Amino acid sequence: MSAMDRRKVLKLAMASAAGTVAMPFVARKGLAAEPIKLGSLLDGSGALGLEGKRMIETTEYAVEQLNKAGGLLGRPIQLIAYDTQSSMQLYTQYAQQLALKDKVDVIQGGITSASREAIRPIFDRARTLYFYNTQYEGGVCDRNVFCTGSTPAQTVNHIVDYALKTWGKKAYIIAADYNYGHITASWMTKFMKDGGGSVLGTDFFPLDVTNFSSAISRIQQAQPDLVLSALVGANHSGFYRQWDAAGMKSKIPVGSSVFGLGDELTTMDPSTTNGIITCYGWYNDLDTPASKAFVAGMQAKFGADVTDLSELDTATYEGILFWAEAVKKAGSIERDKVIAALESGLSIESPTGKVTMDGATHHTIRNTYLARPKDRKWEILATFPNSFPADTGGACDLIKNPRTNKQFTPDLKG
Amino acid sequence: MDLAGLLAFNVITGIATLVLITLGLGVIYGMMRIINLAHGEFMMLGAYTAVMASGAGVNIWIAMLVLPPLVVGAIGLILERTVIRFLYGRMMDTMLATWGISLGLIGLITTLYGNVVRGVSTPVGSFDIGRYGASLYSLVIVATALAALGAMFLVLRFTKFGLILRATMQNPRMAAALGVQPNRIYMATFALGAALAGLAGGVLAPISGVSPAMGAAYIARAFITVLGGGPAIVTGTGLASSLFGVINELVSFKTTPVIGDVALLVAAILLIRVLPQGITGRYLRRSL
Amino acid sequence: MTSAAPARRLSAAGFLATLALGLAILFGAPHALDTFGLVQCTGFAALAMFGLSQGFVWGFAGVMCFGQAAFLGLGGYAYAVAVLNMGDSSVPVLLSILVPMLFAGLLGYFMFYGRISDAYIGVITLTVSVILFQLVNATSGSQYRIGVAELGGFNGIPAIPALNAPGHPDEPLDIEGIWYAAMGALILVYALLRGILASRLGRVVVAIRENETRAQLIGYDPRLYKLIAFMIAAGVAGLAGCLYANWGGFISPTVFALPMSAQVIIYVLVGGLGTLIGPMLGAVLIQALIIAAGSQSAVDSNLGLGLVLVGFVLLVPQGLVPVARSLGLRLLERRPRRVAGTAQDGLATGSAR
Amino acid sequence: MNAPSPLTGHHGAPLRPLVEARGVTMRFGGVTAVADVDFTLGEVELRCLIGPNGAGKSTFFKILTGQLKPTEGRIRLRDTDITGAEPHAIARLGVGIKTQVPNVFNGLSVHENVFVAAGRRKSIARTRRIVDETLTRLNLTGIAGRTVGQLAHGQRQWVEIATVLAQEPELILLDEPAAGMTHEEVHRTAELIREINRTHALIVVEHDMPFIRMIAKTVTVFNQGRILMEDTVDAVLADARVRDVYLGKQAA
Repeated sequence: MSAMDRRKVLKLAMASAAGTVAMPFVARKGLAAEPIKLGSLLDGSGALGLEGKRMIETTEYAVEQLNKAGGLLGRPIQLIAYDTQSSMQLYTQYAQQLALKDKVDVIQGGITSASREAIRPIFDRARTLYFYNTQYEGGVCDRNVFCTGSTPAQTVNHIVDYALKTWGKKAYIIAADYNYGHITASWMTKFMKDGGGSVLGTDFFPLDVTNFSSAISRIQQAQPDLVLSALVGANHSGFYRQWDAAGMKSKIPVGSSVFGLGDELTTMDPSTTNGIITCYGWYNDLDTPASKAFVAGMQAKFGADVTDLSELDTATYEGILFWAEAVKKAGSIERDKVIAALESGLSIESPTGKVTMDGATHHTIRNTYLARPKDRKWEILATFPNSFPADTGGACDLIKNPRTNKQFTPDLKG
Repeated sequence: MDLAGLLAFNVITGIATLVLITLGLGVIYGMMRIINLAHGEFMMLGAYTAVMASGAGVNIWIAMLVLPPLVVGAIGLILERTVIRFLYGRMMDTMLATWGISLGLIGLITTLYGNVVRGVSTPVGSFDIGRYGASLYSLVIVATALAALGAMFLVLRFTKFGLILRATMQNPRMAAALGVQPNRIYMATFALGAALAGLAGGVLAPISGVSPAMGAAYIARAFITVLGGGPAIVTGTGLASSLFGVINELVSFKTTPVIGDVALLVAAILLIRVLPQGITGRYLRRSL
Repeated sequence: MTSAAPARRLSAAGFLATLALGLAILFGAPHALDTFGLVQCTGFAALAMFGLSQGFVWGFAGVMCFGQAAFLGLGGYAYAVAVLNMGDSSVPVLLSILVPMLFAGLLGYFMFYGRISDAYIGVITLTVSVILFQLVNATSGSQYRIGVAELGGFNGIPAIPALNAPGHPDEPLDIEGIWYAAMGALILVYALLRGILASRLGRVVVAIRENETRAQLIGYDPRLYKLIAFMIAAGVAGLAGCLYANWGGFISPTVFALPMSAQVIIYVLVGGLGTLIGPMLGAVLIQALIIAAGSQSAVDSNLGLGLVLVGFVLLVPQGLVPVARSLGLRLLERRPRRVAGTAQDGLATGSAR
Repeated sequence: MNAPSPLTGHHGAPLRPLVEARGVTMRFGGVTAVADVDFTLGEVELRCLIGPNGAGKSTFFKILTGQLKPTEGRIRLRDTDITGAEPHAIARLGVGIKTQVPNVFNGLSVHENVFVAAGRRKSIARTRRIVDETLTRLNLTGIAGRTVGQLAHGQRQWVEIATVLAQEPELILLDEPAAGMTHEEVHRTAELIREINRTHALIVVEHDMPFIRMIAKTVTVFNQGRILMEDTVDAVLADARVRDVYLGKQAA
């Protein structure tokens, strides 16, 4: 029984909707005009609840900012958000509701790659513009979809380079058993091989597995120099606890493409989290003016305990900003005009610095940073300005052939 | 050689975990013939008690070993008095009612504490078998399982309550004729079963993600082990858990935990097909 | 005339009334509801058929199957994999019926010919559905594919091509078309099951539920009849799985999971054991309850479901439809007596179970 | 001491036995319910079994119908060995039984009970004819529509007898058919049994001595799982040992 599904638990069909969060209209400009509808699909609870809750708050914060600045084209923005509770069934159910019933103008959402792949076809058919704002395994090439999250070519490669330089040549990969885990594991293997290293073994775990004793034994048996982890969700956080409990922290170092995106730093004790190498587009403790302003704004609205923001939140924020800029540039909310504006090489100033939308791949060129937890704070080790999403860029060019609708994955044979 | 040591250690821990998961159900189903589909949720309540108590600063050991059995035992008592009591003898309806209770408990905990996964870290460190690290906490699980099994045996075998309990289960009318209050015994037995489930939940909390829906992962495994074990609670649970525990751990190590679980379930179904009354239905029939 | 006549007349009338109601919904819904409402009702129709399958195997054949979701899942996945490979949806629909029936045949033979008692059948079917769930949930690697279709494990299979009129695969049905297919199939299956129950096979299956020993002693092999009933129900659940896959154009391992099996049992218990209309009404009622409970996030919908189940087991064990039917019967009897004005009032004894 | 089984029927012609049991034994754990019983029944013969409670009569019936598999011994129905066969297979060979505790379809109507019994492998028309004949013969037509679960005990006995007859069996086993019946119904049952015996073989288990006297020709006495004696009804009823067995004193 996978935790995700159990999380959805027994309410298979239409579970709780966060309800239509009618934003307070700013009376200043008498924005009585008919509102522009922005749909949001995020997991407010369940295995992805930790990450999802913050992303929902960021979405509300971003829409509030836009409405304070007078909305778009003189019209207020109405946020229609549904809590999908980490359940695939609810993603499809609410995707149809947003597209067919609420008839929203744009959709921001989807956390796991599985949920993205479930709703992407629905929005293609309903011709509703869709922003996927989560770091993921890369490769999605769909004219109707824009991805603001970082991809392996911008992050995982830096983790692997660091590992090869400082830890050793032999790696053991453990990943979540769904499309994100599998494709990220392939990228990890590719980067290890390119860097002259080797992968001793790869294990995949369904999202509801909580007992990793057999996995830890198998890793120890293989005696790797380092472990690369693409485990996802709260149940898998059990691995890091058990890894520490088995005294392995000091013996074999760990690098992860997902660790730290939720509230791991606050809920786990430092002995478990210290030293795990990660690489994201943004960290809570990045000290640039824009980053500090964003954190302060969120804390003002949602309380001072908001200290575990992550790249998922800034990507969500950027998704809405990019859409707003494109609407302003296109002067309309009509889908094809907005897409044209987005493909014209739009750039925005975001908490993570300057971010540019690459027209061909619909992905973002952004700064990425290498960091590791040190006593519940992120210690930034290196910065990689303007990394290009090479993994998607290599094969996908939506300007030349806009009708492609596919996800490219690394071919390991090469 | 170290690897063999580590594997053996994992197998013993696996068996102990299965004993803990199954014992409470063994009492309720084995003795009272009540198919308690809320067994997983009783464990979940035990885990929540442990997490909440340790969160509130209670000593970790009390929070895990003492509070869960008491709290869940009390809840079991209430549920027996309000729902189960009316359904004795109606096997089908008790199955449905306990499934209803299971859904209700999941809903209640989700409403109260939110559908979020919590955890508590293991209170003890690790030790080495050769060059392999292993968690000391597994020893705690093994110790608790042995203690629970032993206590159950002593209670049933040597105490007056144990004797009355066994007599009432076999022939309630005769027990009543001898002045025993059958429904009081039923109440105590159901609460005892619930308490054991709570204990299992509390002890397993640190090594599993604690969430409202964690119970579902245990229900199929617990049931099939009790059926495989047969009517004798202590011996049956012990034997079945050992057999299935070994299969589960070895297959998990060789392949993946998923295939390990599936192997356990398939082995159990085959065993029931060969021994419809379970292991102690056929062998060791006199044992407890 | 003996008091049996009203019972038989009532059930015949019940059958025609249900058919009429079904046809009315079939043609009325597209005009009465917006697209989203229609999509919602297609889901109801699929789950109502799933309720029918449980109502038949548990209510009529007396087989305590606690893992009916296994067949729903097998049907849905068989359809999804087949249609992705073949394009034309006609054969996949057949497969969505035959694959679960085959699986039920194997599982049924293993259980019924294995001297396994009723309670154990409940636990074994529950365990089998958990096994299927765990296996399908772990097939997200790209190597797990059948032909072109990737099983997708936890991610499920997205973008499943919709049903299409037999023969021209390139014109998939639109939302209204899928509604007509789903509701039409539900009415057909209801009539089919009703026919089976009126046939000799159906009477023997029900007789075996009533008293297996007597059925054996008059020459019927209960194991064989239970197996047949088990397979028929699996086929119906498979077709429901196919419609369920068409409803959202998506299917994921959750269709195999425990919640699905739990809900279908609640449909039948609330609706009424030993009736066909009951499970269908139960399905719509419970789904509506889940939606209502789902739209507010104060109370988790499981709490409601749990209370409904416990409540019905304690207070209304035989379910709504039988209660309504016996009320209907009692009214039927009392009415002529008042008209005829005969003296014996207390002798109105005949009432259907 | 086993009485010699009568090899020639009362009609003088050498009869091929309908039922032949040799050395049938049934052990439940330590208890031996039936011990080394040899039993033979001719075609169209009526045999009564009597004996105190727990003497093994019902267990022997359960072995005959396949509900229990004998620990030792063999049973033949004409030239088929039915030892350990499935109950439904034995039923199909033409063995019908009315069990001690009525086994009827409580949820179905009287008509449906008889219809299910009559309908196996026969055309609808023939089945309806059998049902109507049987209901009239046992004058159950009046309550044909009633649900069997709500009938009085005596009526349910009749429904069960009707079900067995509708099966068109060749050997009919009746386990205490007269139990719970009114005096008038007992007479009707005896009359029915004599009428059936014109064409079918019967084995009847009963305690009601007047009832035995009305129908019996040969009587077999069971005691503690063994056959005590087997003789004509007059000889058996006059025998001192039978009286002692019933009064609880152990036989020689």
